[in-house]
Amino acid sequence: MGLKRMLENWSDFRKQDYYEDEPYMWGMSIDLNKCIGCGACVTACYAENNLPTVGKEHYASGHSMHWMRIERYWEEPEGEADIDIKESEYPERGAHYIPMMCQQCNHAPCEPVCPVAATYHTPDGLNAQVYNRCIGSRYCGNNCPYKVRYFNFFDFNTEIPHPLEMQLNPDLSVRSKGVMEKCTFCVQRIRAAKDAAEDEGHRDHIEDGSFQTACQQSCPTEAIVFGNLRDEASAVKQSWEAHEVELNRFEQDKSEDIRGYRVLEELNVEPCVMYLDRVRDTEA
Amino acid sequence: MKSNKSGEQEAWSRRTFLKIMGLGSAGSALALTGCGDTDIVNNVDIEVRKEKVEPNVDPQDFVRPGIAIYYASTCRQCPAGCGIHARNREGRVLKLEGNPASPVNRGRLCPMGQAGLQAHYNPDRLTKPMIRKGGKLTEVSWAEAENALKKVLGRRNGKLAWLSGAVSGHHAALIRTYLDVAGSNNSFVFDTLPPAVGHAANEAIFGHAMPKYDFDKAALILSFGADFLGTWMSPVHFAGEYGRFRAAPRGTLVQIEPKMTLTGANADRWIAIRPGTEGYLALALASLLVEDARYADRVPVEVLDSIKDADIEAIANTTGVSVDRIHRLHQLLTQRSPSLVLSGSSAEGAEHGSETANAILLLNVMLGNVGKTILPRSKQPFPDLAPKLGGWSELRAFLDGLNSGKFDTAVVFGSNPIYQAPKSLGADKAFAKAKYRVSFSMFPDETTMACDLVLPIYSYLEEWNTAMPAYAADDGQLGLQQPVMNPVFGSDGPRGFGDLLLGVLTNMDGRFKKWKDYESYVMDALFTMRPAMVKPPKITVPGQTEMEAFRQGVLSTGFVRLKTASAGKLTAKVRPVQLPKAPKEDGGHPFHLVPSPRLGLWDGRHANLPWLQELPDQLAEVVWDSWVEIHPATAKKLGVITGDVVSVTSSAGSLKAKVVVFPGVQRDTVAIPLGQGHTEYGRYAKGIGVNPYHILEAKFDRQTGELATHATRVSVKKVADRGPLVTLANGDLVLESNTSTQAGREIVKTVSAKDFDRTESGKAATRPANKEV
Amino acid sequence: MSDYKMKDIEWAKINKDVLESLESPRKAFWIVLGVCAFLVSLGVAAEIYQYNQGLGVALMNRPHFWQLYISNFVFWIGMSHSGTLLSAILLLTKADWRKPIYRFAEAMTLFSILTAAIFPVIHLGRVWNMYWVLPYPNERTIWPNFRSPLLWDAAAITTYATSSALFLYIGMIPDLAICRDNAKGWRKKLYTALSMGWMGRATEWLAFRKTYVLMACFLVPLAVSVHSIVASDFAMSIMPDWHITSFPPYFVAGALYSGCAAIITLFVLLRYVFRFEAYMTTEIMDKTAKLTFAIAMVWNYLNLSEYASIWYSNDMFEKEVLLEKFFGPYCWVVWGMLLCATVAPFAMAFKKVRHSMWGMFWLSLVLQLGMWLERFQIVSPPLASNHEPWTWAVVWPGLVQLTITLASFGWFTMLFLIFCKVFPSVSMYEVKEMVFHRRKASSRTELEDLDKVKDEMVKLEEKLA
Amino acid sequence: MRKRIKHFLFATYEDFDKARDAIAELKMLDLKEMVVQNIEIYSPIEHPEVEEILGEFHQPIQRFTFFGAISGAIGAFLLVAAAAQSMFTVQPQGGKPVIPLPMDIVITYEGTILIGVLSTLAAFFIYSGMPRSLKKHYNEKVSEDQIGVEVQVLPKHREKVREVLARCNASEIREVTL
Repeated sequence: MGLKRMLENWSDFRKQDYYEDEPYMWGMSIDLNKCIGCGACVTACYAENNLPTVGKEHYASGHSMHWMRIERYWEEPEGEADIDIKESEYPERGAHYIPMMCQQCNHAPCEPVCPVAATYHTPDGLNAQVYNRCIGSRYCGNNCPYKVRYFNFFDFNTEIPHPLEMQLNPDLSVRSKGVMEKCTFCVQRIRAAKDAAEDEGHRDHIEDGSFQTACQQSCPTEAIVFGNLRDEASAVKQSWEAHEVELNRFEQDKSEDIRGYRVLEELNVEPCVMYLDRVRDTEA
Repeated sequence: MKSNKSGEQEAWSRRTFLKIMGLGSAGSALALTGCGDTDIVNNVDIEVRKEKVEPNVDPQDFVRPGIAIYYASTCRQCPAGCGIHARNREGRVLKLEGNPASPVNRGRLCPMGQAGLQAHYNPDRLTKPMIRKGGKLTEVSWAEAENALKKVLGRRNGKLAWLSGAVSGHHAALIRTYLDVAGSNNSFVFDTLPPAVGHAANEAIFGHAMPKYDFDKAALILSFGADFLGTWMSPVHFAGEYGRFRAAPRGTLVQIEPKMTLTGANADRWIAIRPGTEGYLALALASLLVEDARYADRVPVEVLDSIKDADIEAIANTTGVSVDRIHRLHQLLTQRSPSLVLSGSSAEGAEHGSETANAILLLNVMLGNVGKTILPRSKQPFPDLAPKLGGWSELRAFLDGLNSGKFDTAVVFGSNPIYQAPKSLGADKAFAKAKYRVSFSMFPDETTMACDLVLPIYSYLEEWNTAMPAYAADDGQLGLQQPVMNPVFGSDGPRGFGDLLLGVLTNMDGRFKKWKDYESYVMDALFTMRPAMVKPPKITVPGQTEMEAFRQGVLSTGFVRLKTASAGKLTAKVRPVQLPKAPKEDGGHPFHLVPSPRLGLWDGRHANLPWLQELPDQLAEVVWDSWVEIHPATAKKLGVITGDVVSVTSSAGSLKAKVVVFPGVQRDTVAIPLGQGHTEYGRYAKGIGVNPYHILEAKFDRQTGELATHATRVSVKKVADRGPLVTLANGDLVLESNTSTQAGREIVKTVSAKDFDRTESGKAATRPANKEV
Repeated sequence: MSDYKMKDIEWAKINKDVLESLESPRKAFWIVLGVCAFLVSLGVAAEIYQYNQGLGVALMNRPHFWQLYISNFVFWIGMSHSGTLLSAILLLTKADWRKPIYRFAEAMTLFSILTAAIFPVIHLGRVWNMYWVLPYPNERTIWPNFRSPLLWDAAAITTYATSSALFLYIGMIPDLAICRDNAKGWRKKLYTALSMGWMGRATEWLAFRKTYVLMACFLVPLAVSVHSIVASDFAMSIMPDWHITSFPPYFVAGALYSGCAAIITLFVLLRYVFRFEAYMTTEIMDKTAKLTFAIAMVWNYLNLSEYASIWYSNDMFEKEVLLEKFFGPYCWVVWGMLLCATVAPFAMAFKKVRHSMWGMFWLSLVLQLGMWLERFQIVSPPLASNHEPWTWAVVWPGLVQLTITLASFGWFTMLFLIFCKVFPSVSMYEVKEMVFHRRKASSRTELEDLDKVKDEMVKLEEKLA
Repeated sequence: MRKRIKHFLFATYEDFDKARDAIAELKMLDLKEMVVQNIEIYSPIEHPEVEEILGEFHQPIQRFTFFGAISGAIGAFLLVAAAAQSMFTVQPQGGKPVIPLPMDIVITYEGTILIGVLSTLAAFFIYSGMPRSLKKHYNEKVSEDQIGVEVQVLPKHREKVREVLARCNASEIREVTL
């Protein structure tokens, strides 16, 4: 039976992008011109996704569980057309903030290395993590170039003091020790939206903006745009197009001053999160 | 009230009644009707740690298993008063989201707002009333506590002093009503962060404490320490404004402050300045500007006289900002118009804070920003409901009263002076002098634990209320609060502050029986207010009473808009700049101390929320701790590296914390974040870090009497070698270099604003078009 | 040369000597065994603690998802290589000096695999679900993911462990028969069962020889594949300084290197503890040392060429890690490795060193330390400075990891000593063969010089085969 | 069926040459009188020359090895390829094809070796006649340093064969009837 299926669908199973014809491919666009690094998205993610707080000790040993982090760099990148910044003793151009979470790579390096296939690619382009299947080999964590996979080094969720546990979101599970977890693009919200769309009779189309991820929803400057990259009308698709970033490339064919880029794109992992350059007024 | 002594049945005069409801001096005619009693709160019992399977066939009201219901309410985590939608499932509130209809936050919510859930579900919440017996606070029954409450507060007492945190809406009205009934006029409001000095300066110049700012129109924002993205008045609102300000054509932000704030981190140009000298820089700019007649014409002569011919070089020396930079700033101000000049807490936190604010705001007048980016306010229809943000001067009055024996009973609600106030103010000693101390509090904070009667109260997610935003995006907005779930700790647990106070009032005056609880009081008031509202809800479903329809309408919106008279033209009244001579250096205490608040722990009130403790500081990236920020050059001179423990000593005290070598702080300045150093306040806050306010010297702004928060001088000495410092970037590689270099990775790329404006003008796609749920 | 006296040993004496080793070792045996047992119990306690608390107590973190458990795994797998691989290669090339030492070398292989196999178990976050990596049919048709190098590891190690255990066992059957014939009590029963009725019949011998050679043919490529697959755990990843093309041969060379060093260590240890002076001669040590030296040079070449190619490629990420390795916080590990594994083996260029038993013992320990450090520097420094500068962190292994590492050495030595106590650690029948052939050769060509004897033997053996 | 009674003579020699002589003589005897039914040599070490003495042994172990290895390869490849697509739903990963050939090579390789080794081992047991129990007349000296020669004879030839064996300096001769 398995053999028959294999032989019948051989060419299908041998092709690289198996989900080419699916109606959904979730993607994001984050405008670093607007991101102020406040951390609203981070806290929203804690609230939405049942992330445990680990406390000072565990945080110190690097066991924190924030799926989303805001990185803050000081250094001005090289080749910046800028003035008198080098000799200044202060970071006069402010900080460099970038929210970093799972980039939902289409060619995710974390996926093929899992010994039990606990992480795989869903038809709507998500890099899914099946908590129940995970045995905690942590290979995926090593192989993630963005280091956005978070491992439950302890049973954090059993230690939540009453009544804080009443806040836990029943739409998704809490994770036990020994399990890898990561940003899901709020898959529970995606599923709910899909179900709703299906109830309304359009299986292949969710109206753009009919739901948001928790981080996008809380972002005070609306720096985060999320949606379906296969939907030509979606804001995220338009943003990708406007900034000339194509999904299946490892080097974009565009001029440098068009702002779209993907972090570590050259590794050819095809991340689904596009960032827009931070902007500074060089005349100020 | 005082005139009505003739018995229960006697009706209040209409005027008095409106006053009680917080609707005094309302211009419009209001009709009085009874109140409805539709219970919109779901009635699900929450059995602790037990799963309850709900049959889908017969669900309880407003509960459909598996389906989330959203209740509109108002966030009370800071005075900004954002509208929220609380997501409720099976009787538990799970998530707070911004209310898209609210003009304050437009559907967005900051970390503190998100973390409101953890205040609500906090394991350290007080659940039982406590009475001090034999020197120790002991848990007692509600009956006993209510008796005690009746005894203490249920009588007329002119020596009663009431201290509350920033209040607005019907809490403010009810407190005022109570104090009227109790015959006390000792009402004080103290909140740490609202910029009282700035408000006073605004009031003086623009005629309103908080005129409306139009960021979108501004081509340039020059901010003297106004951390509008972080801790200034209404962070979510201003961040939203900032987002629009940054869209092409992109506005430019220049931030001038001694310690980089979140706003500074996002500035196009961040300029470090010695604390307390911002006024001189403003003066220098003004003096350069008035060389041009266009700007000089906008101010009266006596003001001109006070500013012209400033010595730019001397000012450059004083401020630490180079002459070149001052000229560049001047150029920028002349090139980009309209602009917006803001003054914030680091500029105002000096002994000459008011003068500084005056000098800064004067720039707006000169640049012609008034009426363009600074817009007038219309008159508030119900001043009793207006936000009262208070300040240090009120706290000082409260403490003075206690010290002098003028007050014998102290009531504290929503404020924590023993933690907040500098040791030099002697808050704990003054507080100890009161004969009897009562606290309405959710948490065992420092002040509460020093009281004799402690009454645990509802969280803002359990209680009915109204609130007015500290910075109103639209005039006349009144946020509504409703319980978004049944009380977490059940009927034996905490009680509503409004209910408790109304109970006391009912005992004092039988006519208050009219309202069986605070809910009916609030609803009655709102219903009464109906004619003053913009488009009050109408009956939509046949069979509905008007009250029901109204109630449903306003509660599902989460706020109401009151009719306001259209705002008049804004005319600025400028005063001459009178800055004192530049201060001398202090050899013994060579450094300026900046106590820096941040979006997260705020002034320390959120230190007990683990989400916020674990949210890294936006700049230093430290979690769960206090630290001292020192500039790299200074650190080199002092021989300290990140992680070393230093003692920071002022004339008022000393504290120890670990060093973070931090480039975003002025060289002669050390900054210590606010928020930690609690000695009480539950498991997540107690014993962590230090509170820099505790070592502030008792210096005050000369005009307003506000505490000069940035005027303290300190010395810094290394006391111990490097220990681990917990940061988001948890590694030694990062700490040792402390640059957090991108190592050539181009993780954050940057383009110039010129390129941005060229490539992105008119690109619709950059604007998200999200429809709200 | 002492070696050529070996022909004078009576066969009966061989039996007696070896069988005696099963009965009366030196006191040192019991002391070492006791220490090992203690270490193992410490390790068990550490693991129980880790199991109950969660992996966090091992102080790994993000980005250091892997640390000592994996480097130990690589170390022990590496150590396993020399035994079977050398035994098989030397068998196929008919180097008869292999005969007195191959048995314990193969045992070493088996036990280092058994030690190595513990580490993936300890390393897993949810050990209790470990069986999910097995491809067993189930009603949900959920299979393991064969794309993962970890699965290749599992397959390779299963094959390797099975094959080397069988290789060891098959080669031991004639000796088990000898034991059976001389034993009493429980040992008699054990050996009777294990020798399966071996009587030394011609049928058995011929089938035995054929099987043994065929298995050796499989084992050589298998051993090479196993360690190159372990190398793919790293080489197949995307991490800078893991993703290196030369890793598979580099790992194989390193494996042989540390394995040879381990053979030398155990050689001296057994020689002393079981009084095998007559069999484990200086001459054999000399040859083993020369072989080790040669392999050390291969490893060095591959190691240095890896550095060179990274430098030459000028890849930003990899170069960064390389510099960080040499000058970053982990630099003493790398320099220590270079000292122990690159510089120290040159001591073996001296005959004096090669012929000093205890000298070689300590040297071999130094080499092994070097190789252990090598495994640590493969795993940790690249994680410390990965693609994402924001996550750069230096983490040193915690107490739990160190205890379990120490326990693994105890566990290995304990298993090995117990094996030597129960099974003949020198192959009696093969030593007899060696004695037989040498005696025959020397009786024929009494007057010829030693080189000719050797040539003769080679020819003879070729003819025999 | 009536059990056939077998008679054996079991002689031990001090070295292989003596045993070889004894067998040569037995063979001479055999040619003339047809007395020897079966000869088996027992030795403590391997003597590859026995095939010259006793004739070729039919032991095609390598065939087992070959076919074992082939089936191992096919089996492993099928397992991997089938497992990749027989998840309850196909699980593409990392942008790679569902059945990625390069990765299967490794598993196929290991499968080849594993099954190859196991079938070789099975062949060993088949052709060596093991496992079995010890013969009654097995002399433990054989495992030490003696060479044993086992001859199956008809009872009537017993004495003659015994004489031959003894003539070649047998250190001990045992007679066994089964």
